Amino acid sequence: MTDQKTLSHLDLETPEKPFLDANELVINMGPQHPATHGVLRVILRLDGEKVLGLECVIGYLHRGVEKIGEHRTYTMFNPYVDRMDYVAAVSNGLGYCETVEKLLNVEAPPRAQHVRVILTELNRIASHQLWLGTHALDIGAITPLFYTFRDREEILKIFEKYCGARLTTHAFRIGGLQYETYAGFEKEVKNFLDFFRPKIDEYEELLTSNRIWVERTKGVGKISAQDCIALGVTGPVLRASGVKWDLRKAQPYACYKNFDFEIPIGQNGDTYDRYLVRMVEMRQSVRIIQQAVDALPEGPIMAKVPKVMKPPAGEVYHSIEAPKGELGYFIVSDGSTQPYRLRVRPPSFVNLQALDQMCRGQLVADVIAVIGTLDIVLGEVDR
Amino acid sequence: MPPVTLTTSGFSRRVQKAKMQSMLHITTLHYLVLGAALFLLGVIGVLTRRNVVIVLMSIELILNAVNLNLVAFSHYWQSMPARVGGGPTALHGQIFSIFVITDAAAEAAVGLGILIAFFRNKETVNIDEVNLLKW
Amino acid sequence: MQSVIQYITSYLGSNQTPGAAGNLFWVFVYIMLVFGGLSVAVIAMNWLERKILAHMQVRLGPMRVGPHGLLQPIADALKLLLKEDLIPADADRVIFWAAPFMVVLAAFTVFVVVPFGPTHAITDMNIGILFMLGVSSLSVLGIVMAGWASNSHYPLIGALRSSAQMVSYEVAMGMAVVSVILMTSLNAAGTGTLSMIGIVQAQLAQHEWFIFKFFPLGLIAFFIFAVAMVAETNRAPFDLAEAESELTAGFHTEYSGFRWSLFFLAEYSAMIAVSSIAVTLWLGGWLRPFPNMLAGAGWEQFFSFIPGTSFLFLAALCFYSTARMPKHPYFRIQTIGLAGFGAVLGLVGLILFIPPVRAWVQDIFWFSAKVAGFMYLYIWYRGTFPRYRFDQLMKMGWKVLLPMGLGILILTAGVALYQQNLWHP
Amino acid sequence: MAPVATPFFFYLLSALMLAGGILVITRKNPVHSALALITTLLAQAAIYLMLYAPFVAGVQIILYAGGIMVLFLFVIMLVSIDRSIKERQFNSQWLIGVVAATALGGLFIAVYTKGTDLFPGQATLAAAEGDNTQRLASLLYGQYMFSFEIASLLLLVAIIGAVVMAKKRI
Repeated sequence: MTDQKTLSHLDLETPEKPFLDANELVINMGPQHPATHGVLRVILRLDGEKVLGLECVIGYLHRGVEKIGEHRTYTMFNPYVDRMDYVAAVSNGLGYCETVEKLLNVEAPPRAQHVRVILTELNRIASHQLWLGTHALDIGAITPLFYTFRDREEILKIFEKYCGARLTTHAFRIGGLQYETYAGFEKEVKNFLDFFRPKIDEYEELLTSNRIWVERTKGVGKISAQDCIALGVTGPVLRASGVKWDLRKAQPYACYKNFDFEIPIGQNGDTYDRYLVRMVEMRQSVRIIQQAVDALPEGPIMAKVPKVMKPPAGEVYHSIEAPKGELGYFIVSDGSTQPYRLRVRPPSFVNLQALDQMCRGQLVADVIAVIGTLDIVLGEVDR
Repeated sequence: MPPVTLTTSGFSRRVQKAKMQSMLHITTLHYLVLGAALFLLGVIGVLTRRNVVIVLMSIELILNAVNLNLVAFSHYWQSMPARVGGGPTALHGQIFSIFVITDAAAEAAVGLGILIAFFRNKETVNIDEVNLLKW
Repeated sequence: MQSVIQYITSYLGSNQTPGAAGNLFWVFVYIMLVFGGLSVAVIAMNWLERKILAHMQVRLGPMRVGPHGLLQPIADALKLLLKEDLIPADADRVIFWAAPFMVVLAAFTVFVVVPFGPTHAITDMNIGILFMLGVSSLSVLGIVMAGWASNSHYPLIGALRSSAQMVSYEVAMGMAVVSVILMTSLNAAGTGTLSMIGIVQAQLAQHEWFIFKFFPLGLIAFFIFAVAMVAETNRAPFDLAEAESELTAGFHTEYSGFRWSLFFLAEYSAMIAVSSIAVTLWLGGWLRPFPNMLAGAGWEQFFSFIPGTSFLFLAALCFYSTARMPKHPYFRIQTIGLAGFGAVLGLVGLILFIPPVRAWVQDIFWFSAKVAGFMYLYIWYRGTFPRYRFDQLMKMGWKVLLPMGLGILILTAGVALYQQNLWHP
Repeated sequence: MAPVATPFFFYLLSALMLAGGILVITRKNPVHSALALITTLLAQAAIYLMLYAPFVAGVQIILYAGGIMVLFLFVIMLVSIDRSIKERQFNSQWLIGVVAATALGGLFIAVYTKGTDLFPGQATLAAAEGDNTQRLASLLYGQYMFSFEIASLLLLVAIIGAVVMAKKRI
């Protein structure tokens, strides 16, 4: 098939001649390992410390989210999507709600869309903060973790005040929002932005020009734009390889086309570039939120949707730019209250398959750095 | 440090008579016997073991036995009068033992390097298998 | 009985170390004192590291066990001693059992020659610094044994990394040390010394700490040693052997309870040991700041008050925290405990003002203060730096520090020859 | 410092050394052999101290126990030893080897008993150990300068040889 053809140049199966045949070491990294970000199990084939190849074993956190979706009504399934990428629950909800809206052919009112953008971008910042903290921890810098968690708390406070939950927010409804923003929401978001801008500089001060950090990340886990596209890698990983592809610009959803922001891209496609891309993305998110809060319109927050949703028979695919990459939902409706088939295209799952390609020929320590830089969430990989 | 006194000229036969006393009086001969025993252990190891690593270790034993003799003799010479070449500066044995240690380091490095190359090609560490000049 | 007392008191007048005087009783007393002090230092270091690191990372650190978590190390020690002592089924039991003791032995034996003062060392060896480097290099054997005996992949990789790292950095370390030994030979006789006490006395005689000698040669040598000693003790940013995010815990992954705590003890005492080498070689050992420049009875008086004052300062800090404790009855015991701790510190400070004690404790105080500075550096590194990768570490050791060390050695020798007027081209 | 209980320490250390030596040549597992050898080397360093050779003792610890033996352990871990442990440990000529060694031992015994007259009966105290290192240094860099340079050349050759041997292909 065409896929085979595109993948053939990757040459994933070619075995390398090991240095000491008898000394080839097979190491099980995980599922209980401090640096695999959950229950990922990586089987490493090592020559000394050099990685000859690796294989990911996933499924330790499989809960059958897609199957559950086929047995719930459209509304009832909405909270489940929060449990996939639990550090970016708002994005998951946005993707799902927009997909069903597309199926129902309704559109959320402008105010709802603005609030959605604000919360989603806040969540992007929170997700990137968590990534930064854990990634730095993997590479050995323990302090950034505490800084980012301290600042992430402010975002979670806003979520908590808005919808009562911090992690699995369930913030959006099909057709708009359930809750009007609380009094002082705009002020608090603006306060957060003012508070957060210098904090990014603080993180960068600790890492960006740190000699050891640069040595540990530059040239590590390189992946070319061609390989990225062939493997279906999206999000910051793709952009760091130099492909200017962001669904917020490429296929604008919500009200992103109203806002002015840049898409950062890297050049080398290494861990350092991915780090820089995500740092700039945080700054751009701040910019988007600022514009969205300033232009927050008055009006209704819920479009007219029937109480019992029976979308017309047909299928729809809609994807958004989640913090980790393209998050797509594919829903087949047979006209009943429940989807006939529901399929999620999670960014972490697709990005994870680039791990082998990125780690070949590197050292064990680099595998850790690369797993960190892919920013995977096992809840989303396994679903 | 108590003053050093030379009670005998070095070629004494008196002590030898009292066997028990000689056991409790540590002389150069004691060190030499210890060195000889260690040397024999090393020789047996080299001649009988099949594992190259252990053969190399036995060679280290032999070198150490030699070193022990050298240092013991150096100690002995230090107590000799200066007119026969002794005296406190007669440290030639110790110097020689330092050279022997240097030599041992070089031998271990090269020997283990050869061992690695051998193991990579034959996947064994048995010395019996080393029966070709080139493999 | 009389002779026993006489044997004990005969040492008091001498100005030698007990080892050199050959007085077994005092040797034993000094061993007890040094190792007791070392254990207390390790416990204090454990608490301080957690608190300082916590404050660097905008959190509080241990707060529950005792006021400000002061009793936390004791609670931890109790927990470790009561934990089940696991030995993996396929482990080599004898070596697994012996490895932690080997490491502890190497880390503790080093302190035999550490000079806390001109007479306050267990013994002074003619080959002091060589002995310290040699014995501390034995700890690598224990680490290799632990990694191999666990019969597991992570410890094995950790042990291989650690041994390669320690052996490579020892070379650069040796170069830096030799340049100091060259500096000690700048006297009338032209003979240097390897003795730890001799090195400090050479600094006193030359009116200069060796870190400032032949500026910037001494400083660069010190820098090389300061980097190598962090690598030698497997601490961040060179903690590859126990990199918790890569190898879970490196060579001691399979260890638990008491044996694990032995590794912990050895790591911290090794840190103190290499810091005391650095202090002795470059920072003037027990000498107070400016012993020559600010000499005279007045200055002597002034500097002799500093130990007591610093203890009083700590006591004041304790009382300040006591005043800030919550007034709720729930905290009453903690408040009283903190006040008591402050009172003890204050009492120690006052005792240090008594004239004979004041004169007696000077050397030990300055030595410990300098070592404590290094300990703070260790914690600071850990809070700031990411971890090096193994090949980068090796590259740094062999391609940066070793050539630098060689260059410094040659330059130092050249300058020393020039100063001694031995240079006749 | 005057030596304390010299005979006791001599016999203790000799016993340690001989036990270590026997273990070296009899253990199946090379790691155990290496550890036994380390015991022997450390005991020997202590014996050097008894012989008033502190510098040689220091070199023995730092180079042998800290350097060479770590190299040995490193290599043992690099080559897999699981299979060699299960194999026969002694080669087919072991009997001849033992006989030859016994003959050599007999020779030693003969020499040491017949030639006792040649050896000093009394252990004597050497001069102050205090300047042992300085004296060694002036000998090493004076009279033995040429040998010293040759030794460093030997080390250089050994390093290059070891690197070439351990390279990927020969």
